[in-house]
Parts: sequence; structure tokens; C-alpha cells
Amino acid sequence: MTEKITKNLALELYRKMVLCRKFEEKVAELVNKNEIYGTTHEYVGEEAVAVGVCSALRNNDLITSTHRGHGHIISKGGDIRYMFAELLGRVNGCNKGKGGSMHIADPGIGILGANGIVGAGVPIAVGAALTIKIKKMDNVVISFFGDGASNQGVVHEAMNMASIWNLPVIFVCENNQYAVSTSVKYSLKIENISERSKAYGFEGKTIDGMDVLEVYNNTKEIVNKVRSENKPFLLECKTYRYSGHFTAEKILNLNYRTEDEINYYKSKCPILSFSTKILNDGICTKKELDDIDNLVINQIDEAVDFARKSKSPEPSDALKDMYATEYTGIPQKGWI
Amino acid sequence: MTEKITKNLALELYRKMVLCRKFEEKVAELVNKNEIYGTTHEYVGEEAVAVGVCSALRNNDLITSTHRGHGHIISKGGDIRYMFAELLGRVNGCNKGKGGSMHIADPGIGILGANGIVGAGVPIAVGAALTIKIKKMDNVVISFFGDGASNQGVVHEAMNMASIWNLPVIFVCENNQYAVSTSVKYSLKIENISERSKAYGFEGKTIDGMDVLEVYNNTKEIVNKVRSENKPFLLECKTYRYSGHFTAEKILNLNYRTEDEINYYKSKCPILSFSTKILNDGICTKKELDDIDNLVINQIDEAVDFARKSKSPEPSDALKDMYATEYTGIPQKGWI
Amino acid sequence: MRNIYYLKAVSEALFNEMEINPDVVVIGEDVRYSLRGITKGFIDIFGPDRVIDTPISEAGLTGVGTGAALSGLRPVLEFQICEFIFFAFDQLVDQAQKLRYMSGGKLKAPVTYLIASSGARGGMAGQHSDNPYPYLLHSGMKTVMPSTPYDAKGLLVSAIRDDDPVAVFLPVNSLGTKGDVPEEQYTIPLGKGEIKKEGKDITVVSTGHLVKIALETAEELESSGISVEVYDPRTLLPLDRELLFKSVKKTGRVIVFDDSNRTCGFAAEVSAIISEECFTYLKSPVRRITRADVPIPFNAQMESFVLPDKEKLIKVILKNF
Amino acid sequence: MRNIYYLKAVSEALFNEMEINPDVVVIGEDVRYSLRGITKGFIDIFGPDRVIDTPISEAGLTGVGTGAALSGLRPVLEFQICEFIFFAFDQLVDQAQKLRYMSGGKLKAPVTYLIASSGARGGMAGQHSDNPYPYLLHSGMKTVMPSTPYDAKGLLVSAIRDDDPVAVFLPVNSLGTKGDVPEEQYTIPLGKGEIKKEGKDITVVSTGHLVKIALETAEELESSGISVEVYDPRTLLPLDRELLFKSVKKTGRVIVFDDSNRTCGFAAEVSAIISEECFTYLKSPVRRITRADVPIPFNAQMESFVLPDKEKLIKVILKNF
Ligand SMILES: Cc1ncc(C[n+]2csc(CCOP(=O)(O)OP(=O)(O)O)c2C)c(N)n1
Ligand SMILES: Cc1ncc(C[n+]2csc(CCOP(=O)(O)OP(=O)(O)O)c2C)c(N)n1
Ligand SMILES: [Mg+2]
Ligand SMILES: [Mg+2]
Repeated sequence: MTEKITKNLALELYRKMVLCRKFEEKVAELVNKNEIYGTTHEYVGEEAVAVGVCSALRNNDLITSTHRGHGHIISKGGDIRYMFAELLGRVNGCNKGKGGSMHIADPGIGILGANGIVGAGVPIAVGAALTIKIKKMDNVVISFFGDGASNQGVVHEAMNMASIWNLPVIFVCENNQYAVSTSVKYSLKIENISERSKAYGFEGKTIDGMDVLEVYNNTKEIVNKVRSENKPFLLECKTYRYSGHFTAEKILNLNYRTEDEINYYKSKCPILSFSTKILNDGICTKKELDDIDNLVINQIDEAVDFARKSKSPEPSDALKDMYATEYTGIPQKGWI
Repeated sequence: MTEKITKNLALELYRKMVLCRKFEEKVAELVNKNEIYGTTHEYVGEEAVAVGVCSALRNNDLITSTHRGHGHIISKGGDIRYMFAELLGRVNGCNKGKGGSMHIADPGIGILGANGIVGAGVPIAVGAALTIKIKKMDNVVISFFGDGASNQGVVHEAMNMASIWNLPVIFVCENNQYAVSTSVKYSLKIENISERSKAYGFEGKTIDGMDVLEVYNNTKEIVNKVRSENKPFLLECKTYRYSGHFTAEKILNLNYRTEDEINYYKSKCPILSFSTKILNDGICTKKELDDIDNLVINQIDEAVDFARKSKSPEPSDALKDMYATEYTGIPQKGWI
Repeated sequence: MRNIYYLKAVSEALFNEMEINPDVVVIGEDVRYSLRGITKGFIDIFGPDRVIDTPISEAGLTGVGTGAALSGLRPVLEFQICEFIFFAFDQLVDQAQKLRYMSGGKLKAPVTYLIASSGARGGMAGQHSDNPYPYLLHSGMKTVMPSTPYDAKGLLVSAIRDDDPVAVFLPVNSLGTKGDVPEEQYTIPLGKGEIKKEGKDITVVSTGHLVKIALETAEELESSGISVEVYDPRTLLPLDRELLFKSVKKTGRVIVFDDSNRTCGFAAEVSAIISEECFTYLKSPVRRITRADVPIPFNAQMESFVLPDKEKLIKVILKNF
Repeated sequence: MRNIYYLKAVSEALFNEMEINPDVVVIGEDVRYSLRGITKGFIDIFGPDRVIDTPISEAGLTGVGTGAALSGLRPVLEFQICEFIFFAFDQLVDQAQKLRYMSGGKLKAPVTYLIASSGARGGMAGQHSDNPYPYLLHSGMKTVMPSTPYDAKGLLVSAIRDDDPVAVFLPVNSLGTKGDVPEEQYTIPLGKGEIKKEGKDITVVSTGHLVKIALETAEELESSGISVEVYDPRTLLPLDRELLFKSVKKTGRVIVFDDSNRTCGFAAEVSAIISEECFTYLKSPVRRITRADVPIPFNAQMESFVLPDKEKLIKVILKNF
């Protein structure tokens, strides 16, 4: 946190982080009440990454997201009303209730989709960067992926292609140190995943992903570099998830992390540390932050309300949206 | 070529290289005469790699090979009579005529199979190394693969697993600088593929793959290291193929390499340079080398003869060998 | 006999095989802490050399399984989610499944793929709800899908002892069901189906968790005077054709009730072989009830709409008379 | 009209689309120097931004194709060998094919997979001889397999212009055949089959290079007084059911003559739907002639043994009377 920031930016970063956090808390609540069907992967603890990265982007910059994607979508400008509607399976959800938590897509604001398959979004991001290059546009693509995903073969392939084709893509590795129960200490023999960029001949950097300003400033710089030099970049953000791998993990009692470890990272909460910092620096007042908190809480309540009031799709809508160019006879129903 | 070598070793390395070369020349001849069905990928020019590596191994060390595998098989001790029989599709071929050029397997001498799919053998090698570790044996596994294969996702995955599990496997990258028509200058942004080992936390090295002694000595050293330290190693051998990607490439007129380039590498022929060297060093006489040449030529003629005289399988043998534990009804024929 | 959970029966089968045979090892994602519950506590008994966590590298770890099998181990690979198969597809259908044949019988790959939960589990949507066994059937891979705890234990043991790659699909909707299972280790041979209920009027070929639904349906229809025979192939490949044909020849009517995609699915194969072998016995066309050919949608009502269920089964059965 | 090679017709279709539409790019292994011959010379006309060589990274490049398609290009991916599909399988069936649906119709992936040569090419053995389209059919992917140069050109154009992923399989045994092909660009709609020869007694549903063999067979059997109708679906999904059913209802006898694996293959699907829809018209069981369910063996005689051919077709036709 070396650079000075404007009040506007500070409040905006704060607001977005709180929005991500409260959103997830509400989601977990609704999952536990079975109001949200299935389960979700919460982003709690990692807010500084999505918010820091996405706040440094333009609207027409693109992202691909992951199974743990709510934070990315919100930070990139997703409307939480349609997100909640999606999570409640409603017809005006972002995906008309077809996708749920892991598939929120919104090309209008540059979201090319989340992904339930670990690592699979990374080459898709590279493909979008290829479009940018071929069409001589000047936006960039961000591909979020986890520490676990870094060992997936397609990620290797995608990074190499991005490098040899000089594509404007930033690979953002959210290293929260675990893939479900598997620690990076087990799955990797290197300290920093960002070192892997050297294997493809481009630059990488590891930063503190609990510090939103560090993430924001680095992203700004890297985006400029990538835009002007047309080279990919691998940015690793070390972070931590406070919840289980997914909402219901607790009941499984997996115990792969110690309470001490979890508490240590909770003490470095990205929201708390940032608010403390901007208060101490006199950038804003306690009241201003409280107002934001209240605003966010209201916004979430309204969004949930909006979602609850939204219509459910017709069951038979399940056979729609499969093909963009339609033909009779497909998709086949399962019975006649 | 710094170290002294014994006469026995020198003659053996020479003999094997000549055997590989003459074998391939005969194979190409037979493919062109349609006596061998299909096409093959010749190893001509790259002999120093297979011979150097495999001569440093024990009989019970294991290898996985590639589509360009004849040299590996021969160097690991494959019997060329059964190899030719296989290439002629005979019942006493190594694979009973079922596999052909790209699938020669012989577990008895540590050959876990060649592979028609680029990169696919690499994790299989790692699995064999896992067996070695779990069963507390002391052999090692060599996985041959090409520069092209290095960009395949499974190779990345396999190397990482070998590293975190401390497995006795040596990844031997035969960098002949092309994957079909695609130059490494295009497909990679790094100078040496061996640098990639760092991405997984183990050692790598790039050596001159046209120099059989350099390959042999390095492999010896690395095998010892891998055996004692239980760590994988990535050995990159820079080499060159003199022929087209496969036997029939010439008629396609792809012209992705210049005549100059090909001639330059031909001038560095691994066989010629090695024989010159051992003659100059007084390790052996011209006559001794000539005798080997003749021996090899005879051996090949006999092997071809053997293969030609071998029986063809019954067409219906095609339905055998599919399952080790058999059940009625499978495999299904295609008609009833 | 004890009444235990399906999941427990699976766990027990694997545990016992690991006890008996030191070559049996389990390899997969999160098997030490046992996210899926099958290998719970195994690490304490068998240690990290035999309970092996992998990074998220499905193609690679499947290749590792093959290499381990070729060289003397008998690995059981746990596939945490069934879509795993897609990343590992080359290693499954083009490597493990083909190596023996291409080597002329010289290589042998005794590996078991334990697909720890297959099918729609409610709200997991398009990428966590598939039932991808037809992809493997098409490659000729031996494939098992036990419908009861008893079958699960006996079939898994057979799969592990089989000298070829065998895929074992555990239907997510069966994991929480209970049934009688002997304490001791036993086997059910691959390729042996079972008539789970005898009937006279119509044969329902049902798989996995749908067997239970077929049985319930059969009971319900008893009162309407329709006698339903429920055939459970248990092993999808090799398929117990004899038992199937016997049933079809008796009833003359067949419905294939299967929860995989329709086009080129398991039901298509069963329909085709019945046509070929029992043509003159058929009183009505072989009918298929399958998934619709769409990814599973998230919304619960849409999800039900595309999945095979009792309502659809009853409707189609009644249509056949 | 010119009489040109199948390969040339394919090349022309692609070339013209690239000329007309700057969003069409070709991506694949060795497409600059054109190992497969389809893109020969393209690099000189369209440059390296539109004729894009990839490293050997099939999963990755397929994902790249998807991403490019989602963001405004219309990529044609050349799959150098058909087993490519296996490495790319997740990106094909779990990504490209599902993304639109899972996004509720928000995403669109207009990408064409040009499987540059599919099937057994003589002596290439177990890993270079597959005909893996049933794997894609099962996922619901639109799939085309043109049997003539004319069909190849028209169908490839439709595939490229289609807004969904479409797989186009070029049978390796058809690439060197010739036929009449108009100079100008034209389309053949997906989902429209063709009766390649009318007949009265039996319908042979044939695909890819087998269409030619079916036609030869039909001619040969004319003298024996058997009138064979040859139906070529051209598009495997969507399938032209109407035309198929019309033919079957006319002849009452069907053989499906298809060069993919038998179990859960294309022939199984065709057999199943004919049973469902034409049951009362059938005079004899629907019969399948397919590959045997083994990898293709290397030896030429064994290779022939497991592949569908004229001899087998004649034998099975005669059996039906
Ligand atoms: C290909 C694939 N393998 C396994 C899974 C199951 N799975 C879902 S999330 C996850 C862990 C991912 O770890 P990481 O990439 O670090 O992301 P994180 O969950 O920590 O955000 C696993 C194994 C999956 N969805 N896809
Ligand atoms: C997965 C896969 N992709 C593509 C091919 C087609 N192909 C066969 S060999 C080859 C080039 C391999 O290059 P490299 O690994 O450098 O080995 P080399 O041929 O140079 O020995 C290609 C693209 C294949 N067999 N398998
Ligand atoms: Mg993680
Ligand atoms: Mg090479």
C-alpha cells in the first residue's frame, strides 16, 4: 500500500468488497435454508483479489471466472438482482435459471462465463484474447483460476499459446493455498506459482492477495503493460478462503486446516485491514463506511426480494436455449 | 566427449547406432515398396539419443516410447526379428501384428509401449515410477517425448506429480526442433525446454543430442542421481531428424526446413562424428567398425527374412487379445 | 446380515481388497481426507503410499493409474466428479482401454475407475450432473453400475480383481440408500444381470438408481393388473444378454429406463440388440425413457423435467397396452 | 460443373468462407504448411492472423476456439487426427457444447471442428483409425459427415455459418474421391438427408465413405432382383428422421451400415428410433453392420475383418429375405 489513493477509489474498493462479502453470507444462509438449490463455493476472505483486479479494468475488458465466481462477477459489475434470481432458479436470473452458481455469464459486461470444471476457463480466456488481437481491439482478458487449477494440463497449454501468440491476457492465480482439502504444500514443489510463467517466456509476479490496494495497483500496471506490449502476464495473489470449500463442507468434518491457521488469516481480513488503513490515513470517516455497509445490506435485501418475486421458468423451458441455430428434432426429449 | 571410454562401450554404442540407422533405412524401403502397411516415423539422425540413454540403463529399467520409437526399442534391447515381423503384420511380431510401428511393447525388457498419441506416454511412465517407489524397487523409468509433446497438458501434469511424489523418472525430451512442420521457434518462447523442470521444482539440463557419449555420460550420472535421491529429472537432448516427419512426407512438399539446415545437421551426423572420434582417439580400428557395419547389415537381412517367412495371423484373430479377463459377448463383432 | 449404506458397502469392499492385496492402492483427488467418504480413515491404516492424493490433473493421474497398473500395481482411481472422465478421456479410451489389444496381449492394465458419484445430485447443474457411461461403453470398456449396497460391494471387488480397466459408476442417488450386506468379502461376477422382480407383462430394463424406482412402479402397477418384470443388468458391459432375452421373450414388451443421454446412449444399444435378437417376440416397440439431450439445468423443476422418473415410466408403460 | 476431389471441395468451401467473412479463421496443427492439404496456400492469402498454427495442445486449442467464438470470431479448428477429440473432450462436450445452454442462451459459440480425416486409413492401427463421432452425438453436438465432394462443400459452408459448435467429419477414404462441384459457394442445410438411390425392397442407412459402397452394392444386387434404397443422412445430428421413416415405411426392411464402434454407436441410435417410430412397418429386424468393438488392428487382413465392407453388407441383405 505504497501509493496514495483518492477517496472515491477507496470507498469504491471498500464498497465492492463489502458487497462481495455480504452477498456470500446471504448466499450461504439461503443455501443452508434450502432456498438455494444445490451448493455454492463461497468467496469469503478472498474479496481483495476480485475487487482489486476488476476495479482496474474497463467495462469492455473480459474475464473468465471459476466455480468460486460470485466475487468476480460482482466486481466486474454484475447486477446482484439477476445473480440472486439465478441462484433462486428464476426465469430472469442471469442465465434464466439454467446455470446456477457456477455458470453465471454476462457478455454485456465482459463476463464470458464461470466454470464448474477446474482450469477449463483458462484456454477460453486465451481464445478471447486471440479475438482481441485479430480484431485489433485494445481491451484485455483476465482469467481467474485457483492454485489447484494451476496443475491442470489445459492451463499449461493455454499459457504457452498466449505467450507465443503475444496475447493480451492476464492469468490471475488466486492462490488460496488449498484445492478442497489439498494444500499447495502437497501439490506443488515450488514456492510461487507465478514462477511458472518463465516456463513459457513471459513475466509473472506474486503479491499479497489480502491487500486490495496492492492488487489494484499491480493490476493497473500490468494491464497497461499487457495492453501496450501485447504479452501475457501471470499474477499470483496469495489469499485464503475463510469458509469451507463449499457451503456444506462443515458437516463432512474434513479438518484439513487448523483453527490457528484460519484465525491467522481472519486476522488479516482484507476488508477490515483496508478500512482500518483508510480510516487511519484519514481518507474517509467511520460514518462513511457505515453508510456503505448499510447501503450494501439494503441492496442485498432488495435483490433477494426481487429474486423471490421473480417468476420460475416453465419446466419445459428446459428444452430451450440449447442451440443458437435451431432445427426440428433436437434436442431430443428423453421419452416419446 | 570429455571422459575416456572403454573399447567395448565405444563399439557397443557404435553398433547400436548403426543398427538403428540401418533398421530405419530398411523400414523406409519396405514402406515405400508397400511391403510395410501404412507409414512409419523414422528415427534417422537422432540415434545418439536413444542409444546414449538406453545404454546407460539396466535391463529392468523401464521406458515409454513414442510414435518415433524404433530407435528406443532397439536401444533398449528389442529383438529386430520380432520388430520386423510386427512391421510386416505377422503373428510372431512383438504385438502379434496388432500394433505395428507405433505400438511396440515388450514388458520383458522394460518397454511399456510406444504411443501414437503425442505426450500420452509421459504420465504412464510416471505411473510406472510410482510402482517402483511403492514396491521399493531400485530401477528407474525413462520417458521419451518430443519438443512438440512438451506443450501437451498431460506432460505438465505428469512432471508435477513426479516431482511432488519424488519419483525415479527421467523425462528425456528429444528436441529435434520440429513437430511435423512446426518449428520450436514458433511453438516455444524459451530457448531450452529443460528450463521447464523448474516450474515443478526439479532439475533439468540441455545437452547435445547428436553426441552419443555426452548423452551416455549424462544419463549415467542422472540415473544415479535419480536412483539415490528419488527425484525426477528433465534431460533435453537437442537433435535433428534427417527424414521427413513420416515416410511419405516428401511427396507432400511441405518445405518447412531449408536444405541448408538439413545439410548442416547431416554434417553433424551422430554416427559419423562418433566413429571419427573413436578412430582418431585410437580406441578402435576402421576394420572393427566395418565389421560391425557388415554384421548389422546381415542381421537386418536375416531379420527381414525371418519376418517374411513368419505366418500371418488369421483375420479373425482380430477379435482376440482385447481383454485379459474374458467374458462371452465381448468384444462385439460388427455384424451378426 | 447388516443393513448398511451403499457408500459404506463400497468403502468396505475397497478396504478389504487393500487389506488382502498390497498391490491395491487408491489414487485420486482428496482421498486422504476423503471428500467423498469412500476412503475415510484409510490413510491411517494404509499410509500415504497407498492412499495417494493427486493434484487436479485428471488426464495425468489417469495415465499414472495406467502406468502403475502396467507395472505391477492394481490401482483404484477415485474420480471425484464424473466429468473428470472428460479431461481424462484420451487416457481412458485411447490408452488404458486400448493398450492391451495394441500390444497383442502383452500388456495388462488392471485398473479400476471408481466414479464416486454419477448423475444429477440436485442443483449442481450442467457440469456436475452427467451420467457419462455411454462414452466408455462405446470404447468397449467394462462398465458396472450397481443399484444396491449388496451389488456395490460384490461388483466392486470383481472390478478390482479383473485384469482389465473397469469403470464403476456409483449413482449419486444410491449412495444414501441402505441394504443388507454380508460382513465378509464376496464377489458378484461381471456380466451377470439380475431379475430384481419377476413379472409377466412387460420388462423394464433399469439401471442404477432407477432400479429402485422401477421396483416401486412395478409394485404400484400390480393393482392395475400389470405385471412388471424388472431387469437390472448391473454390468453395462459385458451385458447379460441371455437373461435379458429370456425376459423379453417372456413378456414381449420392453422399456429401457436409463438416466444417460438419449442419443447413442445405453438405452439405444439395448433397444438395438433386442430388435436384432427378439424381433419376433415383440408385441410392441422397445421404448426408451432417458434423459433429454441437454445439460442438466439448475432450476429444480427444469431438472426434473429432463430426468427419467416414475411418472414418465408409468405413462410409457400404460401406453404399451 | 467441375469434377474435383473431395479434399479440394472442402478446401474451396473454407477458402470462400474466409474470403467472404473476415471473422472466419482457421486454427490447428500444421495448417500453415498444410499437412492435411485443406489449407494449402491459405497462409499466403490470409496471413498468419487467420491461418493459425498451434502447438500440440489439443485441449487448449479447442478451448481457444471456444473463447474466440464467444468473443466474435467464427473459428474453424482443423483436427489433424481424429483422436485429437479425446484430448479435447472436456473442451468439446463439457464446454463448447454446453456453454450456451448453461448461460441460458446468452453465450454463442459458432465454431466448426473440421476432423480432417476420420476412419481407418490402412495400416495406421489402433490410435489413428477411429471414427469417433458417436462420442459427440451422445453429447448433443451437431455432427456432419459428407459422403461426396458436393455434399462436403455445401455442408461445410452450413457448418461454418451455423451459430453453434458443429463437428464435420471427413472420412479419410472419401478424401481422394471425385465428384461434380459447382464453382460458386452454396449451402446444403444441416439435418437434410438424401436418398442417394431409390429402391423398393430394403433401406440401407449408410454414412460417410460407406455410402459409395452401399451404392455399388445396390447396383450389384439389382441383377439378383433385390431393389436397395440407399439413404445417406449426411448430417448425423440433427438426423433427417422424416426422410428415413418414409424410406423405412416403404421398404419395411433396414440395415444400418456405419463405420463406428457398435456399442452405443450411431447404428444403435438409428435402430432404436426406427423401432420406436416404424415398428408396425418392419418386416424383419433392423440390422446393424458396424465396426467390431476393438481398436483397429495393424495387419491388413485383421483390419478388413473388423471393418464394415461390401461383402458383409451383401451377406446381411440376403439374410433379410
Ligand atoms: C476438472 C475438475 N476436477 C475436479 C473438480 C472438483 N473440484 C471442484 S473445485 C476443486 C478445487 C479447486 O481448487 P482451486 O483451483 O485451488 O480453487 P479454489 O476452490 O481453491 O478456489 C475441485 C477439486 C472439478 N470441478 N473439475
Ligand atoms: C495428441 C496428438 N496430436 C497430434 C498428433 C499428430 N502428430 C503425430 S507426431 C506429431 C508431431 C510430434 O512432434 P514431437 O513431439 O516433436 O515429436 P517428433 O515427431 O518430432 O519426434 C503430431 C502433431 C498425434 N499423434 N497426437
Ligand atoms: Mg485453491
Ligand atoms: Mg520434434
